[in-house]
Amino acid sequence: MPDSQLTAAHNPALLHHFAEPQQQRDAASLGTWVFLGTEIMFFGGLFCTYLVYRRGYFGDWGAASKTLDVTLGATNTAVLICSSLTVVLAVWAAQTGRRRLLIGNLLATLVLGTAFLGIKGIEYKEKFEKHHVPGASFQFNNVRIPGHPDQYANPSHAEIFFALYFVMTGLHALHMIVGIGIFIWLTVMAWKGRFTPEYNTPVEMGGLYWHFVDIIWIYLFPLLYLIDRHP
Amino acid sequence: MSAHPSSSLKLYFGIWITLLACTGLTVWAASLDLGRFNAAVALTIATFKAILVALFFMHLKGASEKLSKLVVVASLFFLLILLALSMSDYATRTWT
Amino acid sequence: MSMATASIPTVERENYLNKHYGVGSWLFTTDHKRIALLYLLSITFFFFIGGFFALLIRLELLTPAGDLVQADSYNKLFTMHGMVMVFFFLIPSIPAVLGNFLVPLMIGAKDLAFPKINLLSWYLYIIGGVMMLHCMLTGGVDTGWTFYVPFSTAFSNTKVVEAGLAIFVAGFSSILTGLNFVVTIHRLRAPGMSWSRLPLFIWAHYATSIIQLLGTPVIAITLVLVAAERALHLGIFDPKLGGDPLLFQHLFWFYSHPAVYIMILPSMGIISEIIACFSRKRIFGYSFVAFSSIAIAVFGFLVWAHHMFVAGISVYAALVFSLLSYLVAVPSAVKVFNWTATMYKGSIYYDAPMLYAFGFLGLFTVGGLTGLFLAALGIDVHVTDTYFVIAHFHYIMVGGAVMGYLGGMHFWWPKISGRLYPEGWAKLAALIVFIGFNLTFFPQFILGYIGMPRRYYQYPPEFQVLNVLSTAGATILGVGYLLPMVYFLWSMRYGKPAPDNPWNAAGLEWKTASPPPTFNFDEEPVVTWEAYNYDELNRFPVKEETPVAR
Amino acid sequence: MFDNFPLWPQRASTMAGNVDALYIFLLMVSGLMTLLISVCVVFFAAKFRHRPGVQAEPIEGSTPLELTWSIIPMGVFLVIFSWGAVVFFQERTPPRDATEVYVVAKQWMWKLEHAEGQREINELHVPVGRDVKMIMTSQDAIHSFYVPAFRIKQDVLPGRYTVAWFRATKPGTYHLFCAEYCGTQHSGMIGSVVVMEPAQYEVWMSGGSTGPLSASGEKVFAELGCATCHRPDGQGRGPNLQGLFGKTVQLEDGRTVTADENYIRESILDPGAKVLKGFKPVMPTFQGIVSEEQLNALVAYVKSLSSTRPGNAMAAGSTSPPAKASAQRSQVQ
Ligand code: HEA
Ligand code: HEA
Ligand code: HEC
Ligand code: CUA
Ligand SMILES: [Cu+2]
Repeated sequence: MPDSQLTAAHNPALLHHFAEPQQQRDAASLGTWVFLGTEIMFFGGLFCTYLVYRRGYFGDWGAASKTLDVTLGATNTAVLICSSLTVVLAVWAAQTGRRRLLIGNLLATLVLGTAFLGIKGIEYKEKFEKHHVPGASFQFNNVRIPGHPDQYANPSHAEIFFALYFVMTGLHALHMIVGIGIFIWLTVMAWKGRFTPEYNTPVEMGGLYWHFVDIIWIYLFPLLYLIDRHP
Repeated sequence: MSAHPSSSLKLYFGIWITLLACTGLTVWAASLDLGRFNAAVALTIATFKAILVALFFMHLKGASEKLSKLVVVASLFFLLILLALSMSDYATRTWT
Repeated sequence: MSMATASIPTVERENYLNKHYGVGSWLFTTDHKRIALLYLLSITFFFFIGGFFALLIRLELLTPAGDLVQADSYNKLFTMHGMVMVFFFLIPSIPAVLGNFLVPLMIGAKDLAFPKINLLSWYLYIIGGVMMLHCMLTGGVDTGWTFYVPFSTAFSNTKVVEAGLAIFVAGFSSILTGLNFVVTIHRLRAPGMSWSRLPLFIWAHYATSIIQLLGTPVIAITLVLVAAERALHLGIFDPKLGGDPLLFQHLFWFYSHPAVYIMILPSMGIISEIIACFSRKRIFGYSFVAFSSIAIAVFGFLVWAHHMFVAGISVYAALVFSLLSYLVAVPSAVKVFNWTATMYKGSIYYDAPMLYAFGFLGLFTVGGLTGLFLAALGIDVHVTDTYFVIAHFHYIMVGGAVMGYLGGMHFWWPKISGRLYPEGWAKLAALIVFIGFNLTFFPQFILGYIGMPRRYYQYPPEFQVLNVLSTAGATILGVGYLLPMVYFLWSMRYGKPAPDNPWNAAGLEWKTASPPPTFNFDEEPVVTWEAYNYDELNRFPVKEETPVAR
Repeated sequence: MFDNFPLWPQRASTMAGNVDALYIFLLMVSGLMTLLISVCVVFFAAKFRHRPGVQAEPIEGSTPLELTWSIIPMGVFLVIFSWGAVVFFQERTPPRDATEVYVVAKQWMWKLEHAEGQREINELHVPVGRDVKMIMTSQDAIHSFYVPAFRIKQDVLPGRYTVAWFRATKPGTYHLFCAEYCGTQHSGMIGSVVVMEPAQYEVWMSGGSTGPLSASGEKVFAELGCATCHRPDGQGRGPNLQGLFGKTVQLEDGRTVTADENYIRESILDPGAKVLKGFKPVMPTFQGIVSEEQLNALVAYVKSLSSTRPGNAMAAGSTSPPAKASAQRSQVQ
């Protein structure tokens, strides 16, 4: 990369086209936020789809939602919240130059992220076993609509719910996997001692991304699991 | 945005506890029959949690630049356009 | 006005073109100017592919019977013509080529904020493009560029998934370009380059980036849903399950209407630069022109369902979207009037870029005004999905956006290549394009109003005369487009070396060498003047050492 | 002279004039604007062309001017919008007593069935001067029913009904196009609308009918066992369907809906979606059991049960044909 050679004068991380480190940090921060903005719209298309059908097929969706395991869902929410804490601690550690604390928290985040995916995997497996995966083998007969004990959910509408369930949680999981990739890289960098109180933008930006994915889940959880829970 | 005072540690743990509590709260609230308010309650709690994460964990609160806030607000605004104008069709249709 | 010979030192200065040699120095470059050239090559390639499809379409339509190609092939032709032209030519064209090249130069930056992401976005474009080519070569796709479900998910037996994913990937290229521009414009302006001093080209690109950033993700996810539905039978839009095909259309147009402003806004930016320069005046009502760009970008998100008036949306929604469509036309009107007013009491030169700008003014106006026809509910019912719509958008996209693009290419060619193009040929080409264009697309307005539906490969005989005219025009137009390609290539070798500021134009990009050095400016510029300070430039016209092109 | 080179579409419905009027208005407005702008451009370009020694005059801009040319166009736009909306409302509001034609679109043909029972493919015969309402649905992809001479177009969707209407004013044969891209033979999915003098039309009408559509609907109604639950005396498990069509009905969940064609269709295919107040959701779904044609017949039959609608009463073969139709009939006899 001939053109973007680091001008290794005073700060090895300062790229040539920035005048000063602050400008570079601000650019990275703005870039990350703007990227998260596009992510909002990316999931926004799904939220719009969700809204349209939930409005149209509330009862059927309530029935379908009720088959999801709310304990696993809530556990996963808690797992993600904990990971958000470890992430923010990691950022704090990086900013205050505590290398071991940084590495510890990055590793904890990785563990929690993996745990989330594991639990998600269990849920997916259950869906396969119950034939709740949209497609030819989909079955959702004789499931009663919550609050209307004499009425059965329309399997077709429930199928749309599960389709959206898989797309939404699947895309979220994909974001988690990407996040884990980022955090592995951050851990390696932290291990090598690359981050200092002066230079820790990658940790901060990785953290922003992770929190964002967390926020998406904070919405997915009630939207998917808690549509019509009450007895 | 260099060294934070260690008081921010306390803040982080406080937010963390609140978030966990809210998760419990939303599960519990879902078990009540609030009619059409179930959705409203669930979304309000979710939004509250999201705001906590954004303000404190993502440091939107103390952000040196207003710009990050503007980006978030703008994105949400356009999301709102998507939802609201789509609904202007669905809510006024005579079918489904 | 003929170009005067420029006295130029025989030893070439070091610049971004000759600093490094070899394929690797291009494929791994992070220099925005080189990436712009990579884009230039690739989008030109796709333009001619798309143009080739267009010629086949026009040839088929020469006669009423479907004789040249099969029905299925014709359907693939217009589909791939639309997809290639929209996603692989026009959307990246101006932002990724001229924007990439000029945004840092115009604001006095050394590069875009994220040079590696800039390169990545070119690679994404290429990956998407290769997928699209592969899709076309191995069977193609026949859904129309609009991918309407349930045809695309359940009935088409062509490569819908691959085409969708190709556009998905190219979409991310577009998002990353927009992201780079936004951050660059916010963070890397040279000292003194305040927002009110930004060239209108920059404002236009800023507005474009907003759309790219907030619209493109929605089409991306929508195409994912279509692909998933087709491949995995998810059934999200499937009417058999109670899914709503109109939901797809809502999501599709939520992006694709604003996307038409991705295509026109950068072109409007170019026109602002050209008209100011060749009228030797500050643009009339700078701030109105600047803010109208932002207004178009924002209001552009409010009108999408005007593509769905007869699709089955509710009458009330139709009313709302019709009304909002008129709202977005106001800032466009403001721009047209301001450009015209800029010429008033100017000192107007008729160089090739200005000829293209004249063309733009006329054709965009006609295209935009016919947009008003379409936004009028009562008329749209009759003319939607007819050639009237085809004519409307070609007037804007070809007559407007492509004209602007060509104008910009001529205007900045000396800066990009360091060479002057042959002015006489350029004027001739502009004339041919203008004539060919109108001959091709004007008859289509009439065709549309008398009722010829679009996407027809055979048609009732009474439509033939107008179709013949249109086909004739398309061949002329094709020549008009081939010409610049030939003389641009020619000029790279034989063209006269360009001075730094051949037009005596305002703007930071003209203050550095032609072609610019790798880091754009030998010393960091400090801006102490307002944008379009032509009255100052006119007072000290042309220095001896830097003769003007004309 | 313009047979092979028409510049204006034929005008054969009451709607055509309205659309053309607005179109001409728009042509004038935009012609004027184009003229204004091109005259300005050409005039400025000529008058202010560069002359040695003459310099451009620096002009900043002018807020009053900007406001003028934002507000005046906005006003013009509002006029266009309102006019367009009025025409659109006419296009979208079928008269109450229109004759009904059920349209089923499929790749790549139009199947049309008159309420009186005549079936046609890719051809629609209608008399001059009568309101005709088309109730349309698709068996596969989206199609669009387009008759340029009538200036009407409406997409035809799978899974629901859409509606279009016209009143023909001039006898003749007019193009019927499919205007929404629907696959290979999209451009072959064409047909014609034959507009006839009422007398001729009656002659045409008298042949080839298998009985009114609602009568075949009645048969289906009996065959599928609908009648066991929906009994005219209201004693069945389901509601009495007499007089249902067009009424506002109360649903179990508190909503109210108007019982239009789409409602009846949905009630048959997805009875659970909108449960009538006071009833148990016991009605089985007939999705996959009834064909589109049977469904249309059922809908026509249920509609015919509401006596407030003369058009349908006639379709059902009842004793009160609409005045217009009987007048035409007596001409023939
Ligand atoms: C660059 C591309 C571009 C641009 C800028 C526009 C701009 C506009 N478009 Fe266009 N449009 C397309 C590309 C574009 N469009 C495409 C590709 C399609 C078809 C897609 C498909 O189906 O395949 C389409 C289709 C389309 C439709 C749907 C047609 C249909 O399928 O039924 C409509 C309907 O409202 C519409 C309206 C408008 C309007 C109101 C504007 C306005 O923004 C125009 C504003 C400009 C002006 C109005 C001119 C300047 C103004 C003046 C000179 C003021 C003076 C005027 C008066 C006082 C009257 N367009
Ligand atoms: C940026 C967008 C863009 C551009 C530039 C163009 C350019 C042209 N388009 Fe475009 N067109 C669309 C976007 C565009 N189009 C879209 C979105 C659709 C809708 C698709 C759909 O319905 O899904 C469409 C549909 C469309 C149709 C309607 C098809 C139908 O509905 O059945 C027609 C018909 O005339 C047409 C014609 C043309 C012509 C003649 C050009 C000319 O301007 C092209 C001129 C260029 C050339 C002629 C190239 C010259 C090159 C050579 C001569 C070299 C030969 C090539 C090789 C050796 C490789 N286009
Ligand atoms: C097992 C009994 C049963 C059968 C068989 C049955 N229905 Fe129903 N139908 C009901 C009940 C109960 C309701 C009211 C509850 C509801 O809306 O689901 C109903 C509602 C309806 C409605 C809406 C009525 C209103 O007033 O809103 C229509 C229309 C209808 N049925 C038509 C049919 C047709 C056509 C058939 C045959 C193809 C049929 N039904 C067969 C029991 C039945
Ligand atoms: Cu049916 Cu096109
Ligand atoms: Cu549009």
